[in-house]
Parts: sequence; C-alpha cells; structure tokens
Amino acid sequence: MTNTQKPKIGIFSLTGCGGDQLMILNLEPILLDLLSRFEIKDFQEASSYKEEEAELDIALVEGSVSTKTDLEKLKKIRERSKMIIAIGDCAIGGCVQAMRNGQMSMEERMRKVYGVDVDYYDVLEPKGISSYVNVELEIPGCPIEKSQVLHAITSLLHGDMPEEIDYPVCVECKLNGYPCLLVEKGLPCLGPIITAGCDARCPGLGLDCIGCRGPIRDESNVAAELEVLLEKGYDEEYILNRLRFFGGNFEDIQKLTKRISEKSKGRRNSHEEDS
Amino acid sequence: MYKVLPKENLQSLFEGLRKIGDVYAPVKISGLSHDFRKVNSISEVDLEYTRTMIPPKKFFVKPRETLFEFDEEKLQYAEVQNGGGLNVILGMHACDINGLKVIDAAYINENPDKYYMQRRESTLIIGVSCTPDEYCFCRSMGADYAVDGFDLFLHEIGRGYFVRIGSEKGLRVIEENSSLFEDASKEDIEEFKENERRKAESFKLELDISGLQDMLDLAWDHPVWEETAEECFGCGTCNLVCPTCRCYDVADYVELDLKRGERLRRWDSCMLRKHGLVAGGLNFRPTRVERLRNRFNCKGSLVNGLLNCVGCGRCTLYCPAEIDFVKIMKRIRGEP
Amino acid sequence: MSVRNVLVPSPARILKSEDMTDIEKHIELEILDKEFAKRFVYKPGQFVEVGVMGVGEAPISICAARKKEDLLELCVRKVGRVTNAIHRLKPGDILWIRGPYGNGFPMENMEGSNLLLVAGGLGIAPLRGVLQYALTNREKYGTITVMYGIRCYTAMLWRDEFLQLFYEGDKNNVEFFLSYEDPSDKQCYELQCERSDRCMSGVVTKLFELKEVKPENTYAVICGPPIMYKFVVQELMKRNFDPRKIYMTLERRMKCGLGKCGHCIVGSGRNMKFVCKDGPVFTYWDALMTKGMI
Amino acid sequence: MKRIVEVEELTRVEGHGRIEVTIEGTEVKEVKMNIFEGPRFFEAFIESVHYEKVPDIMRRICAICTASHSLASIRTIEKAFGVDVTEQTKVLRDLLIHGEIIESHALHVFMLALPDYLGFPDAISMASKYPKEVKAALQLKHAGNMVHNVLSGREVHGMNERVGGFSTIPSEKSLGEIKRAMALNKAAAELAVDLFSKVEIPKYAESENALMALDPGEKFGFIGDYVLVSDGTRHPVEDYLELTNERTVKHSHAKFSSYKGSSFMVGALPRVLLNRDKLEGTAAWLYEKHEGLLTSSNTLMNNLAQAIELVHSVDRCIEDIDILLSNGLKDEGLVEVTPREGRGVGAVEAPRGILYHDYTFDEEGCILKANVITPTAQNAANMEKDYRVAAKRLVREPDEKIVNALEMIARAYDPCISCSVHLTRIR
Ligand SMILES: Cc1cc2nc3c(=O)[nH]c(=O)nc-3n(C[C@H](O)[C@H](O)[C@H](O)COP(=O)(O)OP(=O)(O)OC[C@H]3O[C@@H](n4cnc5c(N)ncnc54)[C@H](O)[C@@H]3O)c2cc1C
Ligand code: SF4
Ligand code: SF4
Ligand code: SF4
Repeated sequence: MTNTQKPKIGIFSLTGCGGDQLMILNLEPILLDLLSRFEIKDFQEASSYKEEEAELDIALVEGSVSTKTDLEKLKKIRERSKMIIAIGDCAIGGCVQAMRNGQMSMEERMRKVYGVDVDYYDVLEPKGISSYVNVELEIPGCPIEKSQVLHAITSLLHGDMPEEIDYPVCVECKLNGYPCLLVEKGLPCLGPIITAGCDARCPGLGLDCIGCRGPIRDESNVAAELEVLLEKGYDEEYILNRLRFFGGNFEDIQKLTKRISEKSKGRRNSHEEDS
Repeated sequence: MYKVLPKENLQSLFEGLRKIGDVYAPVKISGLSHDFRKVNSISEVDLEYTRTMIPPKKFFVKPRETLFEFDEEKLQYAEVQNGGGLNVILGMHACDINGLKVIDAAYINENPDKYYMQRRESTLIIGVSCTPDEYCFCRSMGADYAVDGFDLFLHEIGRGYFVRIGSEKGLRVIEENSSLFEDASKEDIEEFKENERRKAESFKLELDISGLQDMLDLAWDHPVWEETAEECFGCGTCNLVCPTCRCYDVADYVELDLKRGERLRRWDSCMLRKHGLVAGGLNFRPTRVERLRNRFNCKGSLVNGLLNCVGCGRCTLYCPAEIDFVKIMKRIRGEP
Repeated sequence: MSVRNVLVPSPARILKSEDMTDIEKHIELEILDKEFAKRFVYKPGQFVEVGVMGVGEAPISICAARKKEDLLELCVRKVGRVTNAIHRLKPGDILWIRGPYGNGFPMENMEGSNLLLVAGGLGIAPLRGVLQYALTNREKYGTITVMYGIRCYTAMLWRDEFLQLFYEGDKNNVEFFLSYEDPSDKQCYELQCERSDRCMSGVVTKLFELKEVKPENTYAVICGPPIMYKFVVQELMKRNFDPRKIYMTLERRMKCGLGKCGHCIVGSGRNMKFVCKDGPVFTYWDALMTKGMI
Repeated sequence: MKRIVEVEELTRVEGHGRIEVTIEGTEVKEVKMNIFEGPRFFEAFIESVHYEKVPDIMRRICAICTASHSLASIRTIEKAFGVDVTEQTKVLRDLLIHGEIIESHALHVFMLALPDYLGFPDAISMASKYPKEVKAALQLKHAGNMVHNVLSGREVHGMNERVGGFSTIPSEKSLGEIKRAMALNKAAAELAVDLFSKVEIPKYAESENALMALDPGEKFGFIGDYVLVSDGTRHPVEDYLELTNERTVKHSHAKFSSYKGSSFMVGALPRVLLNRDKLEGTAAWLYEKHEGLLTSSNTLMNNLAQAIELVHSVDRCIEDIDILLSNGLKDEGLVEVTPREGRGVGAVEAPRGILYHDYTFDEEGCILKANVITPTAQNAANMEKDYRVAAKRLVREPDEKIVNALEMIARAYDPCISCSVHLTRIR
C-alpha cells in the first residue's frame, strides 16, 4: 500500500452499540487528517456516500453476527475486501450479547424481552465474525482503544500488520504501579486473563477489571481464575457470570460453564434422591 | 567512618537532601502497598515500610521509556535527554540495593546502556534498615546486608540512625550537613551490632541455596513445572515486581505522516507468550511449563557471579495465583 | 559524560537489493557514518541489528567476509514486520544498523584444520562469510567441505555463486554437496544426474552418505533451522567428532543484541547463556552443558 | 398506480434502519420503518447479574449515550436500594451528562444533520468548503469527550461512575482543563445555533406533536424523577409504563409507544419547550431570540433545540466545575450500599430523549427482571407519523425528493437505533 494511490476503505457495523466506529470519530484532533489518507467507500454512521460494489483494500467491521442479515452483509463485505479487520469485542467474540450463549436459547431471549416466541429477526446466536469468515486482524476492546486503532492504521499505511498485544492487563498494572486489587483487596479482578491494551484503565481507577477486552486466545488460564476467586470467597455463579460478561464464546469459559452446570445438576439430583 | 544521625535531625537531613535534587522515598499508596514517589516533606515518607510493590529499579530502567525520536525524512534521530542534575532515593532496603547490582552487571559492565549509566551516576542512594516479614528470605540469598552499592546507609538505632558511608558522594552529604551528624559512640556501635544480630535471627523464611544451580539442572523434567503451570496465569507479575528482572521489549510508533515517530522500550517478562517467539511461529518456550522453568532457572543461576534473586519476597506476595517461590525451590531441592 | 549510546543505530544506504528467491533478498549496504564504519569490524558469524524506523529491528547475520570498511552484506528472508519492511526498500533507501554483535566463528582457532560446513536453507547466509573468509585465506585451511540443504532449486541462495563451487570448487580443494527436499524438483534432479556424487534428494544429513567425513583435524560448522542441529550433530557424533570442534550458530528472539533485553536466554540454573552475546556461535560442548540449547 | 418510496439504509445515524412508504395514486397507503439492527436482549441476559456490575453491562446498550445508560442504570439501582449520594456526586453526575450532551449533540448537529442542509454527503467532504464549521464541531466534540474521559474513565463505556458515587475523584487540574476547553469552545456551540437559525428548515413534517421531557428541578438539566407532558400534567417516572404504553400496533411494523392513544415526541425540542423557563444565560437569550422558530409542530426544529442545549451545557459544565472547585474536591469513596429485594425505576434525559431503566432485585442484589425503554423507541411512532405527514404533502414530488425528506426527518430525531432495543419488526 505504499503506492501513491490511497487505500480504499469501508467501515461497517453489524450488531453492536456503534462504539468502535464512534471511537474512530473520537479521534477528533486528527480525524480529518486520518480519513484523508483513505478513499472512503462506505461509512454508514458518518456518511451518506457509498459505493456498494467497490473493491476494498481494508474493511473495518464492528459488531457481532446476530442475525441472518448480518451474516449476508458480512459475506458480501468479505467478497469485496482484501483485508478484514474486526474492530471491537462484538466482532471478535460477540461481546456482552454472547453472555448467555449456550445457556439461554434465542427463543427464550425473545420471549423474555418481547414476550413473543416469533423470531422476527432471523436471529442467530451472537458470534464474532471470524466464526464465519476469514479475518486478517482483530483489534480488541469494548470499545477499541484509539491508540491501538491509530497504531494499526499507521502500520497498515506503512504496509505492515500491526503488532498485536497478547499479554494480560496485570502487565499494565505493574507498568503503571497500580496496587493489585486482587491480591490486596480480594476483588474479583479478571486482569490476569484479559488482553491488555487499555493501560489497565479500571485498576487505575480502583476498579476490578471486568474483562472488556476479552480473554487471550489459547493463552488465558480461566480455570485458574475460577480457582483463585473461589478461594477468595466468591460463589460459582457469580464468577461464571463475570467470566461470561465478555467471554461467552471463549472456548475455555464454555467448557467451564458446562463442567459447573453438570456438577450442580449432579448435586441437585443427588439432593432429590436424598429427600 | 561511621556516624550517627539523631532522630530529630532526620527532618533537617531531608531538607538538606532536597537541596541536592528531587527526593524519592517510600510512600504508602494503599492498604498493602508502598511505592517510591517524589516527596516534598518528610511527613509523606514511611521509612518503616517492608517493601514496595515496584522496586526502585524503575528509576534506572524505566517501565516505559523512549529510546529516541526519529525523523526519517531528515534522516535524524534525537536521543532523549535525561533530566540532568542529581536525584536522591531515600529509604532503599539492602535487597533492592543488591538487586540493582545485579542489573548493573548487565547494564554497565558490558556495553554500557547510556541511559542507565547516566541515571545511576546521577542518583544518590540512601539505604535504610528494615525488619523482615514472613515473605523475606534475603538472608538466605546473601542479600540482607548491603556491602556497597549505596552512598549512605541508615541503620535504625534507639536514638536515631547509625550511618554507614558507602561512597564519596555519601561522604560529601555528611560533610555538607555535618552539624546534623555525630560521631558514633561505642554504645551506638554495640547497638548497631545487636540490631543486626537480632535481625538475622528474625527471619522466618529460609532457603538453602548451596548447589541450587545443579538442583535446578537436575529438576529440568520435574513435575513441579507442569503442576505450577496449571495454577499460573502467565501474567508476568513475578518478573515485573522483581528487583533483578530486567527484560525489555522494544516497539516503534509512528505518527500519521509515517515519517516521525519514536522507539520505545518497556519492561518485558519471560512469563509472557511472545518472549520466546521467533519467525515462523516457532516458540522456544511455547507453554507456561517452559516459561516457569526458565524463570526459576534464571533466578537460581549465577550470572557474572551474582545470584539473580535477592529474596525480597515480592514475586510470592504479589502473585495473583499465590505461587510460592521458596516452596517451589524447596521442592526442587527435594525438601519436604 | 560521553558514553556512546549503544541503542541508537547508524544509517546505512542500500546499494543493492536483489531478489534471490521469492522471499530472500541479498542486500548490500554502505555505512554512511565513516567513523562508525571504521569501528565496524566483524568476523563471520556475527550479526547486526537492522532497523527500519517506525517498524523495528531484527537481528540479521552478516553474510560475507569483510572486504571494505564501509560495506556490509546481508541476506534477509521476509517473514514478518521488519523483514517485510526491509524488502520494501529500494537502492538508495536507508536502513539503520547497530552492531556488529555476537562472538562470530573463531576463524583463527580453525586455522590449519579442515572445515566441514553444513547449512540448511537460510543457514547458508552466515556460513557464506566463513567460506569467503577461508577462500580469501585459502592457505590457512585444509580441505573445505560444504553441505548445503535446500528445499528446491528456486529456494537456493546465491545460486550462481554456489553452482560454480558445486562444479568447480575442487580446483580450490572445495567439495560442495547439495541436497534438496522436493524429489519432484526437475532442476535439482538434473544436477543430481550430472553429479550424482555431489547431489542427492532428501534432507541435508543424507549428504553424509556421499561424503565420508572424518573427525581428524576437522572443525564442523553448522547453521540451519533449529530442528536441523540435532540430526547433523548425531551424524557427527557417530563419526566421533570432538564436541568442542562442532560450531553452530543459534537463533533466538532478540531485541537488543547486547545481553540486556533477555529474550535470547537459554539454559538451566547451572549454565545460563545469552545467545546474543555469549553466542550466537556455540560449540556442541556448550550445548551439552546448557539445557535447552538445541 | 402503486409506488414504493424507499430509504434503503439510513445513514449518518447510529444503527441500521430502513423506511418504506407505499403510495397509491396520491394517497399514502402505508409507512413502515424497518429496523434491521439485530436485537441484543440485554434485559434477558442481565438476569442474575449482581447489581454492582449491572451498569457496566447496561451502558453497553449504546455507545453515544453510554453515560446516560450508565447513570439511568445507577439511579435505578440506588432507588431500589434506597441509596442517597453526596452533593459532590450529584454535581459530578450533572457534569458528566452535560459532557455527554455536548459530545453527542456536537456530532449530530454538525456532522450528521448539517450536511443535509449544506448539500454534502458527510462532514468530511463538507470540510473543504466549511473548514471553520467542521473544525469547530470537532473541537466542541472533543471538549465533551474530555468530560467523559476525566469523569468516566474513557469516551465510550467509561466505568468510573458507580452505584453510590465515583470510584476515583478527578483531579483539580483535569477539571481545570475541561473548563478551559469549554470556555474556548463556547463560540462553536453558538455557531451551531446561528447556523440552524439561518438555514431554511422545511415545513413538510409540520403537525401537532405531544411532548415529554423530564422535570430537571430548578435548573435546566437532564436528570429528574418526574415527567412533564405537554398537556400540562406531571408524572413520577415510576409511571413510565402508562406514559409510554408500549404496544404492538396492527397497521405498523414496530412496537409503538403512545400516550393517551397518540404518538409523542421526546428529545431536545420537547426539553427546551417544556423547560424553557429554566434556561439561563446565553442559552436563555438565544432561546428568546429564536422562540418563533422553535414550534412544537415542526420536529425538524429539534436540531435548533439541540444547538441551544449545546450552548446551555457548555455553560453548565463551567458552572459545575466552579462549584466543585470552590467546594474543594473530596475523596469521599462510595456510599455504602445494602442490597435488598425490591424494584426501582430510574430515568435520565439521554441526548435523544427520556431513557427509562426498571429493575427488580432479589435479596442479594441480583437482577430478577429488567426493562429498558429508550428514547428512540418512544419516538418511533411519532417518526412514522411525521413520515406520513411529509409523504402526503410531497406525494406529487419525485421519489428522490420524498426520500430526501424522509431521511431528513429521521435524522432530525437523532435516532439511535442501536439502543432502541424494543423496536420490533413484525413480518
Ligand atoms: C543471530 C541471528 C541471526 C539471524 N540472521 C538472519 C539472516 O541472516 N537473515 C534472515 O533473514 N534472518 C535472520 N535471522 C532471523 C531474523 O532475525 C528474524 O526472521 C526476524 O527477526 C523476524 O523479524 P520480523 O520483524 O520480520 O518478524 P516479526 O514481525 O517480528 O515476526 C515474525 C516472527 O518473527 C518473530 N521474531 C520477532 N523478533 C525476532 C527476533 N529478534 N529473532 C527471531 N524471530 C523474531 C516473531 O515472534 C514472529 O514469530 C537471524 C536471527 C538471529 C537471532
Ligand atoms: S489489579 Fe487486576 S489487572 Fe491489576 S495486577 Fe491485580 S489482578 Fe492484575
Ligand atoms: S481493565 Fe479490564 S474492564 Fe477495564 S478497560 Fe481494561 S480490559 Fe476493560
Ligand atoms: S525472584 Fe522473587 S524473591 Fe527473588 S528477587 Fe525476584 S521478586 Fe524478589
């Protein structure tokens, strides 16, 4: 992409809160400069201009695949794009809306919120986009961090893939010298298993990390987190809810959920037999 | 030459130190934590502290620092200027002073690191004696007493501090504030000795380090690594709080014009996944098993004749998974 | 205080940047700072940290013996951020270098002995320096045997140069052997037909079938992908080589090249080494004493 | 002859929606607003979550009104547990929501709505001809975001505002910086008023509108416990179900809110009109100056009302900071909370109108049941009414013109489809 032509870019959103696009718009001081380096072919949240068929060098996609419409849209984006960058947790692991995946059916969710069984939306269990199409790069966060988007964009303009962070939030706590909330106060901090990059925002404010950047794929030791928090006196349901806030689609967390729910089922059954 | 600083003169000494430069000292920042911070009055300082979470190595190898800024178009780079002038670190413990010597070995003795050197030279270190808690095992590591590596060392005694002088810089401080110091009397010396003896006896935690290097070598395939890896988060805390760990990572950042930018380094940790990763996805320490083993081996090894652990207890105390450094070393030795 | 800042690089202009294969480029650099160039004395097996501003640095072996004060040759394989960026640059562009680092091969120690060079793939790059050095000082060394394992013909580095040695090396008392991994490779097959005594299909250790290697008065020098070492060393040990006369150069992650950043550490408590400063050249004896080295 | 006029995908709005108008001859047969934003079912998955982290999840309903959701959620919990917060917390919350209004309105007024009136597809292309306006907008938006950053912890989905107060009290220095930024950018807010009072605002959507807004108490603001209705009535927010009366309407494709059988509007225009007496300073003066334009019958005037709110909020940020600084910032910690069984309803004025949260808790403070009604869901029926009115007036015009009008109406409401969790599409 070092040739004089500007890279063609599209910014898309599937199901989510729009926060990652908004973070891009929040780059106020350099926004115009930044956008002027691309040929923008689609940016629904900020522009009416669009070229639906145009080929794209880069597609930034936010949001989870939560309906069949999302999926169709995503497939079309994939067809026309050389590179897809998933921005934000929704696009990576489904984010909060995937919290009850495997625990609560879509029908049940429909019934609870709309009081009807009919699936008006052709809903799918919310998932990140890499569950359906090939994704070249993922920028985590709920929402993404401006500094990381910028780093990614400058790298891409340079022609490089940006370096991805794959260490946990605890590292940033230490770099900043924040007292550890887990060790010192016994707060249920998820920092040890969550992808860093936020500069440990929450511990910096005295708040235990709820995991908004998602666990680190193939690395996070979620079973250890459960053990540690159990030891600190939190109950299983509480911990599991917490792990699931942003990790409903994370494999190890799903395994853990299954293990625990089977265990508690077993317990319940044996109670029933007892009585 | 030994001196005594009467307690009531500490305040005045502090004022004297402030004339030398910025003073950094342990400050209580939370229930359990202390941190070396810039202080303006002695009342902010807590010299009774046990340990800070982040060791004072942070003043010499900064957690994050710019190595230089560059401008590709002009083919220029600009080194970052160290503040200049002298700084004072007041209240370092013996383990941390000895820890710094381990880092010196890597950062000064061969291919000196300019930033580190400058900071080292422009810093006055004033040590202070301490009382070990249940995590301290510095005595086992031979790091409970600082023979050198400081400018002044204050040992608490009944009427104030028994002062050892470690360098010319230290001597100068005494000279410039000569009215604050008294000559050490026989009683003072006796008290100092008595305190040292009592401190030596008060250690609750011990680790036998004789032959530790071979013990580690023999434990290469010990089940302790796999077992510990199950509990370990691989979060890097143990490295980042260690006064002798000094691994760093480097990354470049460019501005939007793709011409100007900076090269940054930040503390790294051998417990993190990328530490051993090379091209083609090959990782020399792919799982926490290899990483844990590497860390303990590194800590127990002698590099330039120095042990890479000073027994400060931080890695155990601050480990979110409560992995116990000494326990593991003992297991490796085959101790019950 | 005037300490040189060892972390800041020096600019070098790309004189030549040629594709040798799809992924490897041969790059010639001119060091611009002549003061730096004077100090820049290196021997085969040493490496430099090569940087592209805004992207980063990578350790790259110097792939030729030192001929001229301000000249430096590298072979760079495109595998990631920095190496991609290096590949993008054109003659006239600037690379930033630091070094030379590492111990390099002890060419003096090996004087008067025979040399056995075993290289796999990109591993030929540092060995090319050894070879060039030995050829320029031909009288100082005995027979020279080179075993070079490649994947296929198109992956062969410095093809013209090495083919010439393959065919005509004997004039200079250099025996050059070639192995190739892809049995369906036509060009390699032709080479094999032509010189079945020098070329074989298979991994590089196959070449030990073609050449009877003797340990007497011989130094072995090995470089290749990490998995290669074990197999080559096995062959050498079978032939009773002295572990202290087997040299190999290792790869590890490195950020400084100066023994500070810590990434290249290997070994157990008993013996810890930094590949960048204690190596990258080690003997097999070192490897026996240092756990996890190969 | 049947003719279908369609806005395929609404742009420059948050979320995804489509408008379809069916015309037969000169008669507007059907108006449909389709939402193809996927539902996220917050109210379903929040069940069993412990109250302490409920706002952290619920604020993620929406990015642009994240602080509104978070404050609505927090207030709901505090009401359920009978928590009283300190004066300092109240001022900080007030400051936070003014910051949100600035951030959101600056984005909407200048960058999403204005391009319509100046004939550009977006603010980026507008920048070459109107550099001053675009720059002013970005700076103003930035100032609003500073409030988010400092008080909440980041621009979107901040976390520092908690049940019982703020986890970390901002520094004097950072508040001082916000104050300076506000003072510097007040002119930008006034520019917005100026622009929208001068552009020609179409009248095709003019029709009677019922209005609703929270009663902010003494001063014009965005937090309150009572709802004012344009019929002169005042209701506690706990009555929100009757007020909004969400139900499925046969002829329509959405779950509609209605009050006493007809649609109503929430947002800047209702706020400014219902609380006009509480405006102060420059904003009050500007209101008076443009009073004639600000009629309740033209919803397109919402943008001008937003601009006036911008001016007001900039002033209020400065005022709030002055109060905080003159009282001296106190690190008070969070008020102790004892969870109990029960229910709470809380509301705030999000940039686009009233936002209700309603939770029921078990004795440990875990959610048993939750309900959220967003402003855009409340506005949906009124929006459809406006589309219908406009389509009728423009029925003889070419499609393009109708499409344009529909889009402008939609945008004037500043709809936030992402968070309008209750807009249901019915096949
Ligand atoms: C002593 C030595 C000599 C070398 N000589 C040569 C040579 O002559 N020619 C050549 O092409 N390559 C050589 N290499 C390998 C080369 O350094 C790596 O291929 C290069 O660092 C990859 O960097 P990158 O930024 O392009 O890749 P990255 O984008 O960083 O990543 C690609 C992969 O490389 C890994 N990596 C990152 N930094 C290093 C590092 N310092 N060393 C190894 N892997 C790393 C990453 O973990 C990742 O898996 C040598 C390595 C060493 C240690
Ligand atoms: S506060 Fe949380 S993120 Fe920070 S070090 Fe402790 S466990 Fe890790
Ligand atoms: S600390 Fe955790 S919850 Fe907070 S911003 Fe970082 S990743 Fe998200
Ligand atoms: S290894 Fe642990 S005990 Fe030893 S010096 Fe490091 S932190 Fe302290």
